[in-house]
Amino acid sequence: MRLENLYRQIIMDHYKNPRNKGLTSDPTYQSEHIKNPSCGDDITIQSKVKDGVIEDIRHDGTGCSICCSSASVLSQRLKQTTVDEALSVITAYVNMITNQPYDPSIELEDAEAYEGIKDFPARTKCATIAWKALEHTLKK
Amino acid sequence: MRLENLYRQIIMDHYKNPRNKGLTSDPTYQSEHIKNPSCGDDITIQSKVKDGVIEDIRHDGTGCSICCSSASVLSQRLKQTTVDEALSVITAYVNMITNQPYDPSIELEDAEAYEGIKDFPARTKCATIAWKALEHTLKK
Amino acid sequence: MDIDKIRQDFPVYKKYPKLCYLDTAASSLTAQPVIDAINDYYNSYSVNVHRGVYQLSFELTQKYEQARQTVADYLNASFEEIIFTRGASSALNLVAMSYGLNALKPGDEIIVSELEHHSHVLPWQHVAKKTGATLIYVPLTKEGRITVDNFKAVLTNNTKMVALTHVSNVMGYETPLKPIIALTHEKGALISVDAAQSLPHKTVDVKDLDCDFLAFSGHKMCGPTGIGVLYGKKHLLDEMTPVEYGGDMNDYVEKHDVTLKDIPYKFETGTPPIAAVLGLKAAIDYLKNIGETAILKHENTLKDLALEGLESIDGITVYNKNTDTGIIAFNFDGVHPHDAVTYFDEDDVALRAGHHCAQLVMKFLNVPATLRATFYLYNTKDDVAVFLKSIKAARTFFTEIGF
Amino acid sequence: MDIDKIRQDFPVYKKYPKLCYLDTAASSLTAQPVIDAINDYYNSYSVNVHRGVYQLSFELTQKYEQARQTVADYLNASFEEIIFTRGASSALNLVAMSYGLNALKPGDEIIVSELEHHSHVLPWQHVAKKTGATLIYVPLTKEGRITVDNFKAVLTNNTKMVALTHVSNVMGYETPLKPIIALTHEKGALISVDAAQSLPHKTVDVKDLDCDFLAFSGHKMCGPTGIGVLYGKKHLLDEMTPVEYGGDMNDYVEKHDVTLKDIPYKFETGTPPIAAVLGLKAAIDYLKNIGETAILKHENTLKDLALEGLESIDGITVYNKNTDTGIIAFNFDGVHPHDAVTYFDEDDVALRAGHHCAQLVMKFLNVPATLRATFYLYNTKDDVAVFLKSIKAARTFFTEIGF
Ligand SMILES: Cc1ncc(COP(=O)(O)O)c(C=O)c1O
Ligand SMILES: Cc1ncc(COP(=O)(O)O)c(C=O)c1O
Repeated sequence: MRLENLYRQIIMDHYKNPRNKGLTSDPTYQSEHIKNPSCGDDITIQSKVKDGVIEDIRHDGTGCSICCSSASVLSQRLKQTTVDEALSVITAYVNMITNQPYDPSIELEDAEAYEGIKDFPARTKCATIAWKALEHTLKK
Repeated sequence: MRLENLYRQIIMDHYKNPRNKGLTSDPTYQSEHIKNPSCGDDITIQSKVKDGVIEDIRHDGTGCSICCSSASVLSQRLKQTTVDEALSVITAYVNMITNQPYDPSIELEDAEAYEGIKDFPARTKCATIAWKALEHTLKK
Repeated sequence: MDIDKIRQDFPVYKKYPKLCYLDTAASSLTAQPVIDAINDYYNSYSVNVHRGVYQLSFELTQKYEQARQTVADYLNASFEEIIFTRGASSALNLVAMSYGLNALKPGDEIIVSELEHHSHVLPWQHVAKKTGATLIYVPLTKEGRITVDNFKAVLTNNTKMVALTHVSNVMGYETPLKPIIALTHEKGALISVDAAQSLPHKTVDVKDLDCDFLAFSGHKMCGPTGIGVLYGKKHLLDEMTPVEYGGDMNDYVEKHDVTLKDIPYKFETGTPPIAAVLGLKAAIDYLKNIGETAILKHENTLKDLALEGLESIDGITVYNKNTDTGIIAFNFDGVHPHDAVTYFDEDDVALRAGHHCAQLVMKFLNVPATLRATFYLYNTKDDVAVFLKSIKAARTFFTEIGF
Repeated sequence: MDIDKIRQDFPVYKKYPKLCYLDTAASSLTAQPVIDAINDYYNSYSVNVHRGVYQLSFELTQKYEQARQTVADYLNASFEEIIFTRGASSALNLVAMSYGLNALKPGDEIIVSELEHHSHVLPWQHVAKKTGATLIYVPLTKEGRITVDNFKAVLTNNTKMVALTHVSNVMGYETPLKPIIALTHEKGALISVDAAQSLPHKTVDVKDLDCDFLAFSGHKMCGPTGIGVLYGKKHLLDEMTPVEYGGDMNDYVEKHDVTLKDIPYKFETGTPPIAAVLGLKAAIDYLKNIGETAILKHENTLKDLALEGLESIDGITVYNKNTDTGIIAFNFDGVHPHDAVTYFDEDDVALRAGHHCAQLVMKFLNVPATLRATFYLYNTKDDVAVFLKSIKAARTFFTEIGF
């Protein structure tokens, strides 16, 4: 059953026990609100960058398991990394998901669990939406 | 050549020497302005009915030979007829043109020359537009 | 009704014999005679209408206008009351933008419902904002229905416009339009009916219903994409102004003035979607030939079977147990519909997950989105079995992996 | 360019091998790959886009959006600058009704020309009436052309909008747009370009041209009916409001409020003409593959031959001897074009007689209507010979019977 490749345990764990969940009103955070209402996804990603390092990432919202869990995984993986490293991790992750070549030396950690998505192109968006939102914030 | 059946001599004669042409401003006439601008047809038919008899018919405008000549033929044929007779002549004429059964005992006179139109359905409108306009006036 | 034979008319099944297609409320599959009509246009004509006086264009223009007559006959309307549009959305907008924006003023009330598709509520929301009229929602029953009594509760002497769906695209409920229309007219108000989800399943007699405007789309009734219809009462259309100006909708053009053609042409500028119009005619002929009473009966049989099956599975919520048509809206408890739908896709069961362009219904149900299955003339009892089997297995799967 | 091979791509010639089709300016014949793309949609998909998350709908949505990218690439525009409409008329109206009605005010000037198709002059006539802006016509040269100098004569500090055709559908003249657009922008005004008659014959680079808006139709470039395109500069489209509201153009819908999607989607409510969009992509690929420089060269060779032939026949007036494209407008002296065209029809020569939705051109020429012949990529030297033979015989016939 291909679906077992999709809903890996790590994903379910992040879905059920999301890390770094809940938004802050601290104005030193940048917020990115994600619109994908046709899927019922409604997610906000907050990030705080200081001296080129992402000090904190927060997220909240509703959506499918892939969308919500990937926001949690993202927050875990990219917290405390430099902006440059974060951008290269994001690129590697998005390429993995969309079945394109990516640098295997980049440590994706828990995010590797999403590799199975490449066989479900209709769900690519769910798995990348949070990551692209953060990328957008970081590139601003 | 089928076209010789279309442009019969009678038709050309009415086209070149239209009868009853030119409009009047006499308010006892009813006017019907015909719009078929996509063909460049622009014709007005005026009629004066008294005691159930069409006393006069006038016409003017621009258009193709079929359209202009048939206004002239109409004016000639239906002037001085009763409204009832006119209506049955119009029906017979329109049926002839559109290849439908019609009462052969009805005298169409010069209007018979338009029989050839039945093989040119794209020109039906040209041949009937003046007649239908008068019919519309008479039925008001 | 011979379903096996009917399925042969839908070429998508030839390509995907295992497909269990339950997304008809979004778009129906297209019937072969419709595809044939489209091909006939491109292979044997592929010229323009109205403009040529050569034989090919003349013949085509006749066919094209016969299609309009077919639509008129189907609705029991007159030829000139049928306006071809890009789709139901465009047709519903035409009423709002041409009639609504010009006729309404502050203090006037527009009645709509939370059951409306976005394409029937947003145009009137816009009209309300622009004109200062007030948008008023019929209170729905607990079940989510529009009733005559609830309609009466919001109908006032200020009501000038009513915009209601005939059949809801999420709940499948049929609105009791006939008494509602009578009440609307007693107040001197007009009604716009969204028939996008009713006409595929049942005939509508606009004279009998006495609606003022009615809209639908070809692609939901075995027909082509890119074509919709607005029916409007002649005397109303006569008074309305076009929303688009251009070729083919005018008589005389001067530098600073124009005289318009009569209806329906004054609302149809530019080259029409000729192929789609001919395809729509073929779709109507196709449905008429099968018989819409039989279609609705068939759908309802399948839907009842499906509902029965769903009831015996734990952890599923059905939102419209009393649906009047082949539409079932439901969710897996604790599973986002987007997750669920991927499971069905693996089983070649094509379902819809989302808000179905009806976010007010989602808010009413208090869910972010739902699953939706629609049963239509080409579905079989096998489809119901496949659907239920997939649902059961999915339910087990999601429970097991910890949802 | 192998014309014999090209003609094989147009199935209408299979049905009517003798057809001499010279009415392309009204609608081109449809190319086989376009018909194939349409059939592929109905036979292998026939579902909706954007809305499904099952595989079939997902795949289709990708194809559909790739078609938008193809259009964008063709024009050298960006993806989000391409809006699909019902046709060129609808696209040109979108500019007038969304931008024009909202941006213009009394005292503002709109420059148009008598060469415009009704679909490009009437929307602005309407805007002028509604907003109190003034509609100003570029004076044409004796030959009927728009020149840079004549344009300068009407350009003022009050000019806010310019609406001009790229190629006239009657005279075949190409407007010198590049300098006109530069001048327009110097005044801070915007320009809407009607490319319905240019894109079938030549590529347009919207960045290089620097036009603000540009519209065209599929059915004039070997593509399907029911599809047109509006290109608009991103920052302009971003600021503009939709003319239709409904499904698929919004993010969040509340009872009394809505947030809109970004461009292009905010202008595209409802189920799009999916089959026609896919057909349009196929048409563009088809033309690209043949090469538009070759197409225009071929047309002009045939047109030159035809003009040469016409010159040797007495009693014929050609109105655009210096036409820049394959379009020839002419009349038989003393014979109404409607009479003449029936003659050609008997010879299977499909010509147009009428005002071609350009009554202001007819007024300029001081005729009620004209004949029009268009030469396009599928026409041959044989077509020119058949055309000229028919013209000669017709001229003799009409003279003999006394016209
Ligand atoms: C009830 C209802 N109204 C209107 C529409 C809009 O139809 P279309 O998308 O064809 O414009 C739909 C379809 O999505 C619908 O279900
Ligand atoms: C120059 C020009 N503009 C606009 C149009 C309108 O195109 P459509 O009829 O496809 O809307 C046409 C075609 O008739 C045209 O020739």
